[in-house]
Amino acid sequence: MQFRLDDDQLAMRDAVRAFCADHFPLDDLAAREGKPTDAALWPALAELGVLGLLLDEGEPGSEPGSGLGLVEAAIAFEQLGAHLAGGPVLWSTLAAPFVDRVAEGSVRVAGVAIDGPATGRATGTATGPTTGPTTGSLVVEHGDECDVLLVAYDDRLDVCPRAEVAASVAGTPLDPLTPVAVLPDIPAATVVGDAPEAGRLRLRGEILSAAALVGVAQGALDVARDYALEREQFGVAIGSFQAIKHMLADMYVRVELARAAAYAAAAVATDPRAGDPQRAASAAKLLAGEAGIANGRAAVQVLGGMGFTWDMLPHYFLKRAWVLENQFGTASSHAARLGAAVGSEVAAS
Amino acid sequence: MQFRLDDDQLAMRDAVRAFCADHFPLDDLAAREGKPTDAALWPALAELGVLGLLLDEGEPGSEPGSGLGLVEAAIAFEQLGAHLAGGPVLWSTLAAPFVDRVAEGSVRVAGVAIDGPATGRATGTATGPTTGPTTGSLVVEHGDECDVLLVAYDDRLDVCPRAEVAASVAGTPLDPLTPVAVLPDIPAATVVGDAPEAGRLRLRGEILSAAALVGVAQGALDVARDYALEREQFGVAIGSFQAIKHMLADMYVRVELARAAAYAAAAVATDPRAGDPQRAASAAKLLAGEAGIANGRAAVQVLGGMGFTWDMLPHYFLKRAWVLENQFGTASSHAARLGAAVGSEVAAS
Amino acid sequence: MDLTYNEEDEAFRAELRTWLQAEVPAHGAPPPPGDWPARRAYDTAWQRKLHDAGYAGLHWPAAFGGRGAPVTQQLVYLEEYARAGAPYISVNFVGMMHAGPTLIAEGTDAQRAYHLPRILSGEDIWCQGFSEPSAGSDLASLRTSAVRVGDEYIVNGQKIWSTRAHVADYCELLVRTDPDARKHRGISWLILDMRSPGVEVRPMRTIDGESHFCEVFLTDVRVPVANLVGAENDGWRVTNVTLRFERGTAFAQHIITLRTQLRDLVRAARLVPAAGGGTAWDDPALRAQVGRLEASADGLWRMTQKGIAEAEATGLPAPTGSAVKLRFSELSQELSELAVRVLGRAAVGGVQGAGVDGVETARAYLWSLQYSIAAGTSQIQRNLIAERILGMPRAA
Amino acid sequence: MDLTYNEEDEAFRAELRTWLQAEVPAHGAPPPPGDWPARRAYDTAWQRKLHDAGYAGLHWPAAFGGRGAPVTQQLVYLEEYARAGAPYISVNFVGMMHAGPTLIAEGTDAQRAYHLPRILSGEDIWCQGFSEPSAGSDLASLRTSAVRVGDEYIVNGQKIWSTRAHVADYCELLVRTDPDARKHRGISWLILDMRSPGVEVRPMRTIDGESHFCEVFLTDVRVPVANLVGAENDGWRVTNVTLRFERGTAFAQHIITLRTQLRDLVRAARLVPAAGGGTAWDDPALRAQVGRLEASADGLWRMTQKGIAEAEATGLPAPTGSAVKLRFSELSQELSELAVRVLGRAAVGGVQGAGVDGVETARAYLWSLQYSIAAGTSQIQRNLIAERILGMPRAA
Repeated sequence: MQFRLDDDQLAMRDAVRAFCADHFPLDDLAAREGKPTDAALWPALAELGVLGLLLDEGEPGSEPGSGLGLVEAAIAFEQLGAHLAGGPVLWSTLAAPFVDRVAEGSVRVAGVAIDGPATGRATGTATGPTTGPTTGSLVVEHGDECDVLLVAYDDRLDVCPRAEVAASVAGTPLDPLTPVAVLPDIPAATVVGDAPEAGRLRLRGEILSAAALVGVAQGALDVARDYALEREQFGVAIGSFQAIKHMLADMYVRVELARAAAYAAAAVATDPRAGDPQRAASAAKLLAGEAGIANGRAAVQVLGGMGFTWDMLPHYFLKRAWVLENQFGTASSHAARLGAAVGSEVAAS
Repeated sequence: MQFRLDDDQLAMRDAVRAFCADHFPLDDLAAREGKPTDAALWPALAELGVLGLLLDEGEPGSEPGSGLGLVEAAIAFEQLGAHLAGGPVLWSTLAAPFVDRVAEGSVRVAGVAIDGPATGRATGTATGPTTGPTTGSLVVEHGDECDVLLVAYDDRLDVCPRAEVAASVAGTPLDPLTPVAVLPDIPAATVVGDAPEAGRLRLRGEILSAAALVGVAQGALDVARDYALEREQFGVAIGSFQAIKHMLADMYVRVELARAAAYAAAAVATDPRAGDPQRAASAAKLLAGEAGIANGRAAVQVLGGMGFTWDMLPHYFLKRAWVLENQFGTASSHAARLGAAVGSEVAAS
Repeated sequence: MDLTYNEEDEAFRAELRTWLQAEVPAHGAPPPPGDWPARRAYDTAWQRKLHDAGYAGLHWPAAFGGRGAPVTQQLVYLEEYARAGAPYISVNFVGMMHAGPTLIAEGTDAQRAYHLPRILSGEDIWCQGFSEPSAGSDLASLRTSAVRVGDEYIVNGQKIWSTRAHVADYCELLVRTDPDARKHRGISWLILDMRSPGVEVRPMRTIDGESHFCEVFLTDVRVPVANLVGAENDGWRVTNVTLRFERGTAFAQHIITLRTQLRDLVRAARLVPAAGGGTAWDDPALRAQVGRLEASADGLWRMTQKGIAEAEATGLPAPTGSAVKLRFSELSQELSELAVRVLGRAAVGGVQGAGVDGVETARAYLWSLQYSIAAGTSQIQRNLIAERILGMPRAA
Repeated sequence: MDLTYNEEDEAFRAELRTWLQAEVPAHGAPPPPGDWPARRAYDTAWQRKLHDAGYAGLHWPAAFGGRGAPVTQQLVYLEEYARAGAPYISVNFVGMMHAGPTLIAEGTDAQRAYHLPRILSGEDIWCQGFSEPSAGSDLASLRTSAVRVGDEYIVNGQKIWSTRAHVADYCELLVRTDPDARKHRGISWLILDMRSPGVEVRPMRTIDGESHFCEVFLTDVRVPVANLVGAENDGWRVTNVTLRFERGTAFAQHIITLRTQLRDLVRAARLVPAAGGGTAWDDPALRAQVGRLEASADGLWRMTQKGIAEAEATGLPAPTGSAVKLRFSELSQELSELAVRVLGRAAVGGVQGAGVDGVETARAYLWSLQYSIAAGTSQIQRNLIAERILGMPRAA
């Protein structure tokens, strides 16, 4: 058993961190608002090795990838989360094993998961207005800055070129750094993955969105901590006050708990002898979602009035946390899944 | 509209408070543990006027009572709660309109509410092991220190003399000041109230148990506050620390919220033009239950190690709060009732 | 104890309801967010209508142009106002709720005679100039200076969090008139004409993307000494009149709004499809959570009624003001976060339609975050409760 | 990163599991609560069996009689121990987890040679003499005095919260040896023989009705200077070796127990009838809450694995110890409160039977309340995290 990152992994973390500091600096977020990611970024991301991390090296017909795997991807997405990186990087990375030329950065993939089976839905034709998640519209993050759209059902993966997807209507996304497309219906598509592959993609999506949320939660903590040391009220740094200390301490506990769970989930998914991948992923996503939102929220509060302004960082972290919370299962849905699993375990014992 | 207590009510509050300080002193709780209340207390309680508060004066065939009503009863039970008063006072007060000689203190009534209709249950014969609340046994607070047992179904009130009830088995009650009897089955009984009367008794029980919980929550706050002013650590009173201040402040908010709701519920039940009695009672019981338990809990924490000892007061408040929380509907059941009511209101609008 | 309204109150209710039923729809829809001149016009026109109909300043004494209505009618007013969906008090808030009452309590006859009618009729809009960049929770450390020269003060400094200052005519301005005095002393309360030379207003963008608040820069601004409210260097006391007022009855309308918001949430939940079929409202956990929120909202409303009744009897705001503010803030945030969770991707994506409004749900959530910060953070409120009500020592 | 166990670990697991399967049932049921002599006999006999089988002091270095097992085998041990329902470490806790490791780190050869084998074999039971009535969270303000006279210290004072002192042979005792030194200086760490004249032990009754803890009164107690651990006046540092140890791995077993407790709750919920028919487990809100608790317990277990791995690599306890302790306390309290709610009147009335144990459920709830108090309150833990890990200034 080895829970610590090894030297290669630490090197990779540092490389991704440096890349993010370069391409996604936190001191100029306003410039990134509402804009698609620079297309030139994609070859750089490919070179960094992020996009190909989930390719199983040597698998027949697969594209060349770094072959490092899920733990390394978690490392990368934690950093991308902490820097509020833009663009459909997560779905592209998840899609790389199924869609040509993604790992090399030539094709960008946006995606959406639809709960339930695809069974009964036609392929190759648009299936009409979705009855899915909420209001009869399909919200796709980065849906207007991709080349291919991937739809992940419980039992199937569909893709279609973005050009063939119906025009999106304007959404007003919560997160100014995550543009969304709102599609009137589920597009016509080609099947690229079967049920086990869909399950695997969704599991990886849960783990990597959890990792990104860990980064978001850590980023919010960092901002709050820095401010608490700097800002004075009543003649002392506000970090001297117990109420502020305790908020920060709770932020720390949340992020450490979520981080341990997220990396464990990545390791377990890589080798199921270490645990149940589904349960580990649910625990990670649930804890990371809570950490991201609660820490974003706490950062706003620690910064007080300044935390309520657009110019300061907390709201960006909070908003990104909500975006990730609503991908790959909410805390509620994972709680239900875990509760059912414990119930089955008890019933069987 | 008049939300404040009038002079008569304030006088009554002071009288009950003085009575409690006399008969239920908080500085000698250990002497009361596990013991039935002194029988001599009952004529005194009758004289104080508590037992007869719910008699509707002038109602044909009713016994003489003070006729003050539900708000006054709430005032009395808040004080009884704050002093952790013993004995089946609540059920006796609730039963007085239905059972002879209760208001004059000659007959003590213990009681239990069983959710669901009595329909289909025989009267006048024991109905066998109850399938009710939890484990096939009927837990009755003060069941071994009463003359009469009252069972309140949703649609009927049954009573039977205690002597005719099957022997109880030993329970180990959470609250050392509230002895319980555990009955193997629901006893044979005589009907003394119909569905509207059962509904009224239960509504009053919700409101008065809420009032008692307000007293418990206030008592816990008082103990914690006194300790915070007195106990020193790091050279200052622990009440100087923000963490302690904030716990106390939250205790205060909870008790004030619950108190306003409890008195409003009593007033609304007295005159339904001021609101929906059921909803007001549910809100009161829910908030008071939360306040009682959370404040008992917080008092333990504020007192730290000392709060964990039997010798200090916090645990008595916490345990009494749990007893009351489990009478006349838990917070969960009232939350469900209120949620359903809001849902119906919206559906109808 | 009697929580019913008397006949006179019910008559007032009937009359007001009839009036609102006609006037609210006639006033039309509010302008789009961000168009502050239009907002001002919309709000002041509505205030004018209230004024002409005799409903402005219900709680102000009749001697100062208000209606001097009993406290019960103020509650009836708020209830009916919410039921009718009448326009939020908005730009008239500071004038009606802070500045006006402060002038009534502490102003000179001349100040009252000039300003009170103009506030009541919606002619003048007021803003607040209290907080400064380095004086937030620690308001008494404010540094904006006012130096008396003849019959004028020369004011220099910077204010922040001035709500709707970009459309205000006057500002209730706190300044330091004695730089040598200890913090709470040496502060004065001035009426600032926002059109004075040297006043520069810069809107601040907040996390909901809007600009309710402004920074106000003051450079050699001349304020007549006649605009001093209360005695020189006694502004802290004058301010506390306002603050106490703010923490008392001011949340009544918010609490009523909370109940409306909770019902909107239920309405949306009944439309949002659930993963396993049916709608979100079929989830017993959601229903129970709505029940809990309803109970707290109900309790808060009862606390407000009780607090107002106590204020009526004693002439002072009830001490429970901080408690109401604190619990309201939490509740508002719990509720609006729950709404975001119920709407899920529709809220995150800002989707509108089919009876569900993701944009408004997200906006209400973000807006709610300021309740635990503005007008004394929740941390400060807890300190106040512990120290002023429970008697804990001041500092550690 | 690889969270699987290697072949050697799995072989250890198989061997241990076989041993436990035979020995745990053979050891019989524990004595009834409150019978402390019987408890001591039961626990020490079990410790003797562990010792004879080579399972005592798995984490102690082989040089000091332990097994010196790799950290992975310690986790395997805890997992299998919980699975087998083996006796809680109980009276052996302080010796095995605090005093022994402290002597290994700081004791003299003679101290180690005498005490370590006796701790390992269950021959001697230790208790802790740290807290005092006026030195709880502020431990460094302790006042129990030790005055050196020749080759003895004369000790006077009072200790509190000494777990199981009524059955202990030795006590790890903190005393003030320099009354003039500043708080943290001037403290020494002594080995106290509990049979020394002048030692009086009084059990304390706690809110669960039991007496795990004692007060210890010390009147002119003579302790040989040879029993000093570490240098004179250097006891605070020696103590912190123990405290850090306590806040690191010590919660591993608690967390495993938490998972067992959660499953017991589910088992009970499947038996408790619900008001509307069916059982409590049919309530989706309860299932979701169980799911949330499971996630947190899982996360805590992963944090523990991670912390142990870091300690293994660096030789120092991981800094996340306070975080584990804090979250564990909350979680344990949430879980045991939920259990009381699920059992409802059966828990309040203390009803046992039909697979549901109201007495044990209530007892576990009350016991859980000490987790946020003992060994540093949750408030103190948060201060520590903010100051030591996040670098906040020490005081306001």
